[in-house]
Amino acid sequence: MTNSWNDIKNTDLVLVMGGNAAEAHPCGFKWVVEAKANNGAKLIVVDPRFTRTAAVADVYAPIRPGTDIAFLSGVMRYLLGNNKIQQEYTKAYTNASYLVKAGYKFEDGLFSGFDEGRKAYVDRSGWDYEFDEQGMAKVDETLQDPRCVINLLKAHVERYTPEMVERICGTPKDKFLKICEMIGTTSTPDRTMTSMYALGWTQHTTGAQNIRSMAMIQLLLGNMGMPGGGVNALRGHSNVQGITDLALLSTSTPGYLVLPTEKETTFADYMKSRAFKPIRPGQTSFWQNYGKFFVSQQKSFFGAAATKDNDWAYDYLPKFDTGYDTLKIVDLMAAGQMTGLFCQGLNLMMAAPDKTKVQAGLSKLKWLVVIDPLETETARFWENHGEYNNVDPKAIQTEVIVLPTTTFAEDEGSATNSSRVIMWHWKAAEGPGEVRSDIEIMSDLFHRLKTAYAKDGGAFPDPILNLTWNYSNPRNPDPAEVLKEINGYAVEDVPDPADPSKLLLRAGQLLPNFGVMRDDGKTASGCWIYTGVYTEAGNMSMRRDASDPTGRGVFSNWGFAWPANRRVLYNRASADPNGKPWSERKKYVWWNGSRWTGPDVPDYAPTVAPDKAVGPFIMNPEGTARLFARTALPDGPFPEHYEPMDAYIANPLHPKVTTNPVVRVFAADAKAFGKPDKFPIVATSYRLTEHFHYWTKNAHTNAVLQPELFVEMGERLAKAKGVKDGDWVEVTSQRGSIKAKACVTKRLRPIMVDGKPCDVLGIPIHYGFVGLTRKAHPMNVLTPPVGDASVQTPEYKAFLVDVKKTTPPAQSPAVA
Amino acid sequence: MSEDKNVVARYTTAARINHWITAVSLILLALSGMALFHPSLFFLTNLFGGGQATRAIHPWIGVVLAISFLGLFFRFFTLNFWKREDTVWMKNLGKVINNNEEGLPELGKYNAGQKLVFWGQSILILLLFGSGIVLWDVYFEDYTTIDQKRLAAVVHALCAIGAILIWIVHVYAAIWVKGTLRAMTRGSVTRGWSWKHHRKWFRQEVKKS
Amino acid sequence: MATMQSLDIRRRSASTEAPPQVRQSAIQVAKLIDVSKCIGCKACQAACLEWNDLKAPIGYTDGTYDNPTDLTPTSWTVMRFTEYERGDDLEWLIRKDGCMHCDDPGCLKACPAPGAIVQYTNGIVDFVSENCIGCGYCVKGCPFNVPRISKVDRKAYKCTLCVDRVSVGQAPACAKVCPTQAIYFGSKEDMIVHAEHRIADLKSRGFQKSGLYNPPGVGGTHVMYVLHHADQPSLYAGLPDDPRISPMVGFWKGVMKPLSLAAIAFAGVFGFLHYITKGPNEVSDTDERKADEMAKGKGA
Amino acid sequence: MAVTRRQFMKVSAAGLAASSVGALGFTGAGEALAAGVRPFKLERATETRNACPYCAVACGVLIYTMGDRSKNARSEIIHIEGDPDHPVNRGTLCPRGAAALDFVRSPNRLKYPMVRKPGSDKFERISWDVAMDRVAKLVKEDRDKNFIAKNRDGVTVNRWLTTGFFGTSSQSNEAGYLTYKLVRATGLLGLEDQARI
Repeated sequence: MTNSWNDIKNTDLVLVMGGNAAEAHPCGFKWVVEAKANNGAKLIVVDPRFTRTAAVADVYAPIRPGTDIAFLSGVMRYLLGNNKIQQEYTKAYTNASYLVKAGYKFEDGLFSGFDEGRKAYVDRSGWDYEFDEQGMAKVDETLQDPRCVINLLKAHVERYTPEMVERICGTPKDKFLKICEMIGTTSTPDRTMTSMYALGWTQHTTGAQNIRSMAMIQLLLGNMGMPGGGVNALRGHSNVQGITDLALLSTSTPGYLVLPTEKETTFADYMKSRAFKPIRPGQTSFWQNYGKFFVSQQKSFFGAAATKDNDWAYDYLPKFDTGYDTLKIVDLMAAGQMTGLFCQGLNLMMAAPDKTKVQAGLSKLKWLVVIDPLETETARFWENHGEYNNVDPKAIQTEVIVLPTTTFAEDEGSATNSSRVIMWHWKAAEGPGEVRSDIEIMSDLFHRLKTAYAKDGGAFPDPILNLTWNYSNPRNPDPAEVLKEINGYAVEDVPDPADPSKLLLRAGQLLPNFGVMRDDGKTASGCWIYTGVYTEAGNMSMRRDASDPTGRGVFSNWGFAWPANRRVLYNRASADPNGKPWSERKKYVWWNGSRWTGPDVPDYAPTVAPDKAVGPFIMNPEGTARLFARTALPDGPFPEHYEPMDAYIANPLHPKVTTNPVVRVFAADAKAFGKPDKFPIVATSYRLTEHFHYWTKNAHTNAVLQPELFVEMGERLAKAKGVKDGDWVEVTSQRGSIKAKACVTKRLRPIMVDGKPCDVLGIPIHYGFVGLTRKAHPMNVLTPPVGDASVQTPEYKAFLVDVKKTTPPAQSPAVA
Repeated sequence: MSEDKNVVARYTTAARINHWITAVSLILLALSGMALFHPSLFFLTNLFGGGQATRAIHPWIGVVLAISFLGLFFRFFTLNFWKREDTVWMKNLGKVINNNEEGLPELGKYNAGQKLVFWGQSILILLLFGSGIVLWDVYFEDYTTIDQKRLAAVVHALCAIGAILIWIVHVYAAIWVKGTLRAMTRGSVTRGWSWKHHRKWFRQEVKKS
Repeated sequence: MATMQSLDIRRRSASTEAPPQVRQSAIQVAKLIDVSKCIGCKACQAACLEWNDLKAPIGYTDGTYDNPTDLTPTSWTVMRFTEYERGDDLEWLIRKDGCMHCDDPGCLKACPAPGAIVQYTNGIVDFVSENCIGCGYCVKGCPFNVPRISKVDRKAYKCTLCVDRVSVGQAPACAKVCPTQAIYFGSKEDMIVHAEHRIADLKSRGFQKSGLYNPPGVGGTHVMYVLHHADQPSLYAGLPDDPRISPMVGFWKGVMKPLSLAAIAFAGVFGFLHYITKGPNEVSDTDERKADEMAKGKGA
Repeated sequence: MAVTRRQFMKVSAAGLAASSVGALGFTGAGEALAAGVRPFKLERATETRNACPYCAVACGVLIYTMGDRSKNARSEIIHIEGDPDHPVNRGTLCPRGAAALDFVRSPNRLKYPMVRKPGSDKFERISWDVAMDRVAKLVKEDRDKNFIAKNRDGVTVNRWLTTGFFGTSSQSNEAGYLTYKLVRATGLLGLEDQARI
């Protein structure tokens, strides 16, 4: 989230699209209801299903799954065509006026530089600005040049007329235009719209571009950095934000630093590609500090073993050739190229698409370690559960070791919520039986490995032998000590850069902020964006001051928000280029003549005057936000509508390039995709408010509230198939089939797509063959093993199926 | 006719047992029913082991009553068909109440009052049984709607009050008309009693012997 | 004054003695359920189950979102989902069902067990399980079809408005938990004022018939609804348009009770008076003689 | 019949004069006009501040435990409800959070380390020591065998691709950080969590 849960109450318009906030995040959604009740805000829901969010919406519009970019591009076309944009903001704070290289073009569904053989944009040199001799991007302040970003954008979205939107998305034109009009009202400086999305946007082969589309709309409307504005990802797990920050991701390291690739053979090479020189005069380009963050991190990991001489233990880090994301790991497993796997609180059998492939992959492992507080399908993948999991245990040679863990109530530590607020929780009781915390388990494994490598040697033992683990109780470290390490400390005395005769920090002192970090090994910090969470003043994540003096929903002394305790990102943009609030109503951060002030921590150098013309988007070398993404994403600098891989129709915009051309399809999955002749129904998966992923099927009350798998279908489809409420149906995709009970509803109406009615089927994800709920076929039997072109999030939200009436499943042996 | 020359046999042992089962059931039903009908009588539930037990036992006693009464019904219904003399008797009810039975027609085994008690109780017990089943949630909750149950409750209560009133008349008559009680305690009545109250029946009995 | 008394009682089922009336609760409490804010998430159901230590059985789906499908002895509140087509637009009306805590409670009126149902002076109607005899009369008395008799212990159960929480100054579990303030708890007076604001907001959004559901037929309720279509309560999964205690129950538990006892008493008194005034109907010696004659004459 | 009649008289009397009922000895200590409200179950429970384990709203919760944390009283979690001070949830919870107690006390909680041997159709309980020894052995075996120090071009890459690690997004930052440190130190690249699935 760029803004915070509490900030939503400041909004005038909420667009819930690509998510179902009321069901998935009811307690965060309360701030939408507050905005409606106390701020006169309106709520728009755009969703294939009439959801529980739609139940309290002012306007609901249906959309065919997987067509969000068409809808949002249509919105952009409307805003640009009807001058419903915040002109001054767009001009000053985005790259609207930047000139793009002549090499950039978009034709027949492809951007320039596409290599047909490698299915990639190999030559992306055209996706950039024109630069002058000083390396500064050229701009046209008059916005007249046809090569400036805003004009290229206008040309790009021109094709997305309301008629085209209706044809692709199935959204009735009048509904679409009404929504456009409502969105357009927030282009004035005194009104903001907030966007709330979740997996409905990410779980597509165009996932990242869906979100970009909304970011662009918010920039055009001037809603970024504003109270009640922003693009807000409603994240799924209690600490998925923290675990992302701390980089449990294939090619990342904590704080959004990136692991070296194998092409970056030396530390110098690595740093060269991270120079981040400003490309507009006077800009901050905050990533210039990359080296400080990286070196401090290496010091934190490897202590004294990371020295200037060994390039801060650069070689201790693995160098990647390609990303090893979930889909890739599963593919390697299924190809028999993996030996072992750890599943720590992640139920892979349910969570990864194409259950059959996951099952086959797990069966080919030599060993599997499951670390979890609950029984999972993953730990029991080898067990026969009748037709729900029809396997022969004797044929599966995988050794499975299960390690039971504590739950939230049984350990302490901090977690980071979707608003980036790091908050501490305390332990209430011991867990049952012999459960251990993840900290204790990882420490135990570390010590056993370290001992073994010290004793017997082995492959490259250095990083393991030199890994810092100097906690008071190394067998079960105190989380507070670990948080101190994440925050960072002075390794040795740090002199004051302003006056070298003075000391800025004594050795051992906790770092007060990331501004003091050094690239000379004098400071250590596990994750630079967390610096400030545990200072000499104490553990900031424990703060519980619930005061909000301005009533803006800024609880500055509750926990600690990264970065630098900032609650709304890019908040400098809430003031105009002269530092004055855009409007009194949306006053948030402003220049008081000598410094930036307001209820929040300014996302800006606090004393840099507005006349210095430093852009508000300080992380970018331009200082502005990007309507044109340059080369940041692999599938284009502007978003473009592509059909899901199970394509329901040929892309009306460019039938030769129907799907995202740069999607990665594994050789093994070449035949994994369905066609509408055989599978004429569009399916989407989703979560029910009564359940959390695959956990709460083990919780009695939640099992009571939604006891059994069902699929939702509209009345037209049900009639055609002779299905009534509660009948058993079989749903089949190219990947496999499941049985479920039917829920026939008015909330899923057929929509007119490309001139013909399209039925949509909805399938909740929560049910499996382990749990207190009724046994069910895991629905990921149906979903395609393909991911977003940018980040490989699986395409769970749009795929093709067929459905027919069937008999109940055979009763299976009762296990677990 | 009885061994004893001075008495007339009126009820067989089986009939008497049947009657007393019915009588005891009815009394227990009245007590338990009234306990649940009016708060000031709730204390009567103590006779049955408390409120829950009273609620649980009451319908079972009802079943006993229904079966038992069915026995009585088949035993006696032919004797209770309405006759012309019954109408005459009814017209002279005032005299009867005033202890003056002179000039009334000769009666068979039962007079009109007794017949009315018989048919009244027959109908009421049928209704009570039917409505009681509707109210017997333990087994029959799912078979009727709440509105049907409400109607059943009213019917049940009204019939029960009716049955109790008839029962009071029945009991009072037995107390008031001396010599009646022995018919149900000993099975026989005196010749004089028979002659006075059921002369036609007495005549038949005499003929039979 | 009882020492165990934690809340003062206004009415008590099947009682011939009136509870002490001098102390009055400072406030009449009420729960306001704003259907227009309800997202049907069932947090209230979960909180109710958790707080009240209820282990409802795990059922099956019947192809709707209603689960459990009805109120049960172990589910004191359920969400009822209705898909309503209003012109071209669809509305998903989601109503939290449960005890309405009527000011004139039909259950209490119908209950034959002394003290099994009580109404506290703050308006909460509660079932006191120890006194409950499981007769099911409360089911018949209730105009909203709320109480349920347990098959396990044959006792009646329903929402207590978390009287155990309210009595120590806490809000009911469902009200506290509700993520969107669709359930709001406080004094009835304040809830009515709050409802007026909500109704004004709904009218501004095109719901001209929105209004407060506080049915006068049962003396008003301590659980009230804000409805977008207050002119048609029955749209909301059969919420009664004009609930009142059934006239049958009114008759049964009203005039019938004293009249019946009077009739019985009258019968008794009449018999007694008849006996002492008219004396017994005895068989005279003459009768005996005539009978003997007849016997001898073999019915002559 | 006489008995019945007496009984009947009593009935009448009771109907006419209910207040004399007590004197007949049928009721106990009179009508208890104070209905005992169910005792507030948290009265002496210990309160601990925690956060809901589910979605990333991360609502504040209050966990109530039986036992006062004295040495000989094992704390048992008896109730969980929203933390009214928490700025985001202000005491509210969703149906998952409101039933978090049933997650903590789920009959499907794993309680002991277990192993399922190749080809077996069941889990067997093992000790932590045996389990962790085995895990460490398997890890070292595979890492030593398949660790890639240099790629085909002779560039130092120090990576290990034959074992994967799916971490959880539900652990604390501290646990996640230690997990990251250890896993990365082994050179493992197949490290993921729920963030992008």
